[in-house]
Amino acid sequence: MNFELSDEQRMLQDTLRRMLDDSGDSAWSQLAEQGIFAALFSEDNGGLGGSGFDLSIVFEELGRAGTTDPIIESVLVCGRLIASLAADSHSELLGRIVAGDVQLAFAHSETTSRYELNRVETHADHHCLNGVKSVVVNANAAHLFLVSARIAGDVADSSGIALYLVPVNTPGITVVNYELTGGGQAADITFDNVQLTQNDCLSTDALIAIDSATAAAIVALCAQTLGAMETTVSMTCEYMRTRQQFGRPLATFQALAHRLADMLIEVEQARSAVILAAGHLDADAHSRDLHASAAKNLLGRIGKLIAEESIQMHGGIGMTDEYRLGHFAKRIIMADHRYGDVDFHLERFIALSKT
Amino acid sequence: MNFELSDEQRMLQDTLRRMLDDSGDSAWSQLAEQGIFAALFSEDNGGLGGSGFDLSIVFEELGRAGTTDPIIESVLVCGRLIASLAADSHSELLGRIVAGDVQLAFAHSETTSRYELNRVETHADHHCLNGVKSVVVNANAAHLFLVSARIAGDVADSSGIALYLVPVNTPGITVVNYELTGGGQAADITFDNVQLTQNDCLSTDALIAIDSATAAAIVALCAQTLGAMETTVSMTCEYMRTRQQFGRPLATFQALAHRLADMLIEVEQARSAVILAAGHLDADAHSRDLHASAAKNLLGRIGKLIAEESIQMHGGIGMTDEYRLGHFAKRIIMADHRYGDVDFHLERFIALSKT
Amino acid sequence: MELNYSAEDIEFRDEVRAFLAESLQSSLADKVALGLSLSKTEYEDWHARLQARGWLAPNWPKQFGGGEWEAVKRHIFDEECALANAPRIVPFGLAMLGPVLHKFGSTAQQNYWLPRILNGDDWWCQGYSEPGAGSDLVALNTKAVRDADHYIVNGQKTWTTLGQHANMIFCLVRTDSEAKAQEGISFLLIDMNTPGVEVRPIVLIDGSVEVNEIWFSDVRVPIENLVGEENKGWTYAKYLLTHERTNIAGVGFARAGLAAVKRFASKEYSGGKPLIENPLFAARLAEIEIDLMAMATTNLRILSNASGTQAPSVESSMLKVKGTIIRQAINDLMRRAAGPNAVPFASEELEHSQLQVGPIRAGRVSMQYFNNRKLSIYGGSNEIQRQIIAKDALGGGR
Amino acid sequence: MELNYSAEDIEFRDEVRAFLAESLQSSLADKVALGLSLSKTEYEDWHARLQARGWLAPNWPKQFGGGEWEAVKRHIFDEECALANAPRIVPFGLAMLGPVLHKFGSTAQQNYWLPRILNGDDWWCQGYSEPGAGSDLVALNTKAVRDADHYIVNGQKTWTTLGQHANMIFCLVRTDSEAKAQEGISFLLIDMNTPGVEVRPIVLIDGSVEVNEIWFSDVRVPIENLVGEENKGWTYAKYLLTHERTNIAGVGFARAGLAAVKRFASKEYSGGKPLIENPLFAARLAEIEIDLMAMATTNLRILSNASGTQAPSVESSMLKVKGTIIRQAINDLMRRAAGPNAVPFASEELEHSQLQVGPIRAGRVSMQYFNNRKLSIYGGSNEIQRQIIAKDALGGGR
Repeated sequence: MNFELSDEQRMLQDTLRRMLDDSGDSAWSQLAEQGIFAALFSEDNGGLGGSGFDLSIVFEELGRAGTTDPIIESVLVCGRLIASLAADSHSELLGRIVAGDVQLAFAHSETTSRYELNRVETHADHHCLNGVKSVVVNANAAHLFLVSARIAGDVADSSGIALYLVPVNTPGITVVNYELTGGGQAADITFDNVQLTQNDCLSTDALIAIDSATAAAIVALCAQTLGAMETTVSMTCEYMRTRQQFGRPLATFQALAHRLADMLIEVEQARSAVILAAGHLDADAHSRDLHASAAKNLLGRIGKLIAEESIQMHGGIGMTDEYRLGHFAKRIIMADHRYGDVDFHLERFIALSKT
Repeated sequence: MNFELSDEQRMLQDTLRRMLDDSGDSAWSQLAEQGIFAALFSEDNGGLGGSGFDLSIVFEELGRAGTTDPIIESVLVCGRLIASLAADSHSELLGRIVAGDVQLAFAHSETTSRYELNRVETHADHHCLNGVKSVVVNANAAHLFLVSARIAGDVADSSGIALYLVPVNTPGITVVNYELTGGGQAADITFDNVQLTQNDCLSTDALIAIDSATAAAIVALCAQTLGAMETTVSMTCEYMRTRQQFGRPLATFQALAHRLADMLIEVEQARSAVILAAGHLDADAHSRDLHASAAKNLLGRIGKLIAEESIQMHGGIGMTDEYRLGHFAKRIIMADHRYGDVDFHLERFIALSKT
Repeated sequence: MELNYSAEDIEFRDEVRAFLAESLQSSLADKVALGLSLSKTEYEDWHARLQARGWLAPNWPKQFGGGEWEAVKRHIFDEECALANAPRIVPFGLAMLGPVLHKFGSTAQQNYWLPRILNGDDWWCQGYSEPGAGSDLVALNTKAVRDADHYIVNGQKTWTTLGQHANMIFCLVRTDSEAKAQEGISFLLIDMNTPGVEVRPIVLIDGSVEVNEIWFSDVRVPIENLVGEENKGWTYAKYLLTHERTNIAGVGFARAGLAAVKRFASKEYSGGKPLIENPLFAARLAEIEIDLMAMATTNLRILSNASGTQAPSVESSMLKVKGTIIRQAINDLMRRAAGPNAVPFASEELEHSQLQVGPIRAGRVSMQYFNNRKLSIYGGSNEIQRQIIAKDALGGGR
Repeated sequence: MELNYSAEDIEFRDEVRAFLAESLQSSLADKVALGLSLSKTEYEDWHARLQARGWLAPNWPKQFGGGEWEAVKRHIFDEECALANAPRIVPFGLAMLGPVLHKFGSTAQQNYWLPRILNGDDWWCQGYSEPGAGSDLVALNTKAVRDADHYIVNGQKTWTTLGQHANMIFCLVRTDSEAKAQEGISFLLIDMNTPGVEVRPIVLIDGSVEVNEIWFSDVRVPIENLVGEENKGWTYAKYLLTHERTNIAGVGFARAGLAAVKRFASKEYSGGKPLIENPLFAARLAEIEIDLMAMATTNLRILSNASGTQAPSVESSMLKVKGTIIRQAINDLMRRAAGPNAVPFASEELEHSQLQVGPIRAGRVSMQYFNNRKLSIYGGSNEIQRQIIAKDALGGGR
């Protein structure tokens, strides 16, 4: 048993922390230039890492710095899907994703699918695509959409979900962009008789690959949220040390100090959950998903505590758009709404615990 | 709208508070002598009150004083069952119950029935009783058992539950007595071919009456728990004012003071829930049960907070048998295990909210 | 005890309902329900409708054009308005300054300012908080120095709600810097069109602009705009703070919010079933509903015991804490209910557009969640309220 | 990073399991699982078995007959013992006094007392707390006055766990009343058979007798029983308190408790289905399980970073708070699981009887729930721990 980072991992962490120290909300080009995306993929897939811990290191730092780039959706999820599904013909595309030269968007979720990965109404008959995808992150910047569509079975069946790789300017596609709470953009995308070919089809049964890529996304998002919580808590400590009320620093108010202690304890709990999920990312699907659900549930619960308490301890200033704290709080809370929330993952954890 | 007690009710409250001030754990004989039990029954049934508020006044005072007499089980529940089920022939018995001259025990729950009133395995064939009843409160002091037995239907059917009135020394009855946590006694009772007659049978379909008597028991138990919480919180305030730690009173430690504030807020919430349940005791069954479940759920949640926080603020002394606080804490927690706990009543509230 | 409304109460409630059905446009109610910002005109128009019905100033004494309603009647009115998603009555003139002028204003001030409030001639805002003061309201640095028949005001106020619409502000200013913290404060009425007054909006994390900073640079205020005595302003301020808390529990808002959650969760599906049937969601909802039932009764108990309009301090502190906890829990439940559709930033532009996209389905639930974090901060933070409650129970303890 | 045990660790774990399977009587394990009191003999016998295997003093230096185990090995041992429901190792001699004597004892003291601890010749108890002191350990009034080659001790100690079995007590006593609170304290070893020592049991609300009051009236203690220097006792006491916290997270106890809840809730029926399938119950259980998974990892992270046996203060404070919250939540869940069968007072007599009644089914779940309220009170209350954590993060703040 060993909780130390390897030398390479420590170097990755240091590099990122220094690099992100003075980046603004966006670090995409810096990350791409420095080849950081390679840490998210195994050597087989043109990367230099790809383990759960590589992911957690990268995304914890992104979260600490408050980066809002959609790296999870565009690089990690789409890259992993292509790596696991596409024939060799697409290895060049994967290389360009890892290099940051091409951007993708994963058009999977729909207005009524909520958090269920298997619920797909958009359908493809003879490669003709019809349907609406919702909250597709990074659609505005993407060159290609990776679109899921049902080719067989009922709306919630596990099998019969195909994946298509679709250039964004293909006729029949309408995109409505909007901003996301906490940063970034997404879109609702309508596919109206979009005619594709066999060549565009990456898979005719993609759910297992989607599950696996989503597990990686959960590890990444949890790590990113952990990073955001670290920043939030350290801002709160700093504020309590300096802010005077009734003639003395907030730090001297015991009721606040004890609540801060609970926050600090919970952040360590969150860190442990991220480590467990990262360490089981390459385990069998059952163990992987059990630990991913545990982490996502716990991070959702702790995130609510940290976001709400940090704002409360700051008072009004914590609610202003000008101050960084509120933006971190928004990202922490919004993370609960992606890839399954507290309740969704508690139920999945219960179901997985039975088997 | 009016939250004032009537003059009679205020007098009842004052009388009880004075009477119980120097009674020990048991006040049965005093209560009987002073005719207090009459407040639990309507004039039709030989009483002088019987409204939900009459009940809540009496049991709040009993709870404040820490009385452990099984008045809910012996007098209130059994008395109400007899009042609602028995023919005129039993009005003399009811009179003796109200006068405190005879004691009963309601032998209804079984080891596997949990909180479900309809789950009865004990059965009576041709008035011959077989089965085991569990945690029958006041069996040790009772002259008569009021026994539920299935005469038709499956184990969890609503209909087919009969009620028998059985002298405790009837052949075939074995009683194993034990103490209850928080005070009082109960027993497991085995009925082995206990032969009864048609005369002993109060009802052949008693569940509606049992539901109704249980609603009254819930109002009473919630009020009693409210009273116990009042005592607990006021002991905690007093302790915080006087107990010195690190050279100053506990009251000056802000972290504790704020937690006390939350306790005080919740006791007011509990009081409101008791008022609502008491005020709807004579409403239609749906409204009665909705408010009873709301109160029982809320009192269970608040009781846990009050019991645990009071002990914590007292420290070690709060855990000693010699000091009164722990006994109140036990009664508050144990109330959650009677007539349905927090989860049982939350589920019932949800079910009732749908209709 | 009698938990039900009297026949008279029910008659009044029906009157209010009838009035709302007739006078409240459904498009306006929809905006309120979605948590969209209302325009100045929309507020003013709603005030005018209430004034025409004689219901704009229920708490004011009759001599000043008010209704002198008892607490339960006021509660019925507030609750019905909230359930119907009526715009809130902007409180600064009606609920805050009004009572101060009734009690401490000169006859001239009463005769001039009070009718203007009822007629909507002035939009008032509140100049209490200052940067750096936070919960410690007494720590104020805005100075007013006497210069013949004027005060010269310099300083800065903040968190001034809807200050962007206001033409008048009532301010706490320091008129004696030598005096102890609570002394040396005066209560001034300042015309915001005076040279030297500058309003700067504060954008909140939900994107809303409802609070402002207000800067005063050598602003000349005529001495007849001093309310009561110089250096006695803290007395008037405390009186006002008590009045600010009359509808502090927010029962009506909570009920309206819970009803919205139920409607939404009946239509939203999770795992092929309505979300409202999901056991974990149903349990969260039921717990809050049970809390709210009790809190509404606590509120009525306290209101029916309170004499007149002044709410007792400890009880209103309890209502403030529990009321905000419940309302924030409802906002939290609503954002959960919306699931992934809570993430899009539902800008007002997007709301007003006719696009049928994710954000429209979920509405502004995340915005409302973040915006209502303010409930436990402003109007005396929940920590301040806990302090008041504990002190009452423990005596002199801090 | 490597989350799994090494091959060596697993081999050791299997050794421990084999030992427990062979040496731990199932009747004894059942008593531990039910939370019944063990007799003095049962503890002594278990100690002897461990000593025979060389596992009684894993943390002690080898020179004194210990194992000098690294933290992870110790954790494996503790966890396996807990999961098997082995009796706990009575800590007073082994985990508390031992380390103090190793570091501060004279050679004579080490040679005499340490082997007696390992051999079970003495049963030690701890004389720290005094009535009125509570969390403020320094506030102690027991006095020791030098009289030639003895100290004369007068005063009272309380909360002395298992003091009824002890023949020796290590005590903090005040040897200089003029000095500041933390100075003037000495660390004395007292033979409880000395005239003037009186032990009075304290009955707790669960009916258990595990703590005691100890009274000293003119008790004569030879000066060779002073550990270290006179008036330096607080230094040794603090050192001891750190060691008291090595297994502070109680992961093994929590895992054993959770397993018991699962077993029970699989057999208990609610509404015709196993309780464990009830969505609300399952949700409560799963949340605690997730908390525990994380806490166990936090524990291992901290242990594997800690050098040697000394736990770092802030981290162990975090483990204390979270560990007790989780264990108390498990006790709470267990009492809920038992439903109405949790109400009977399961006296030890009833447990030992063969009666198949309600109480036997549920065991002593309520007793354990109430008894374990102590977890957040003793060994430095959770409030004291929060103070330590906050101070570390905030600097000088109170």
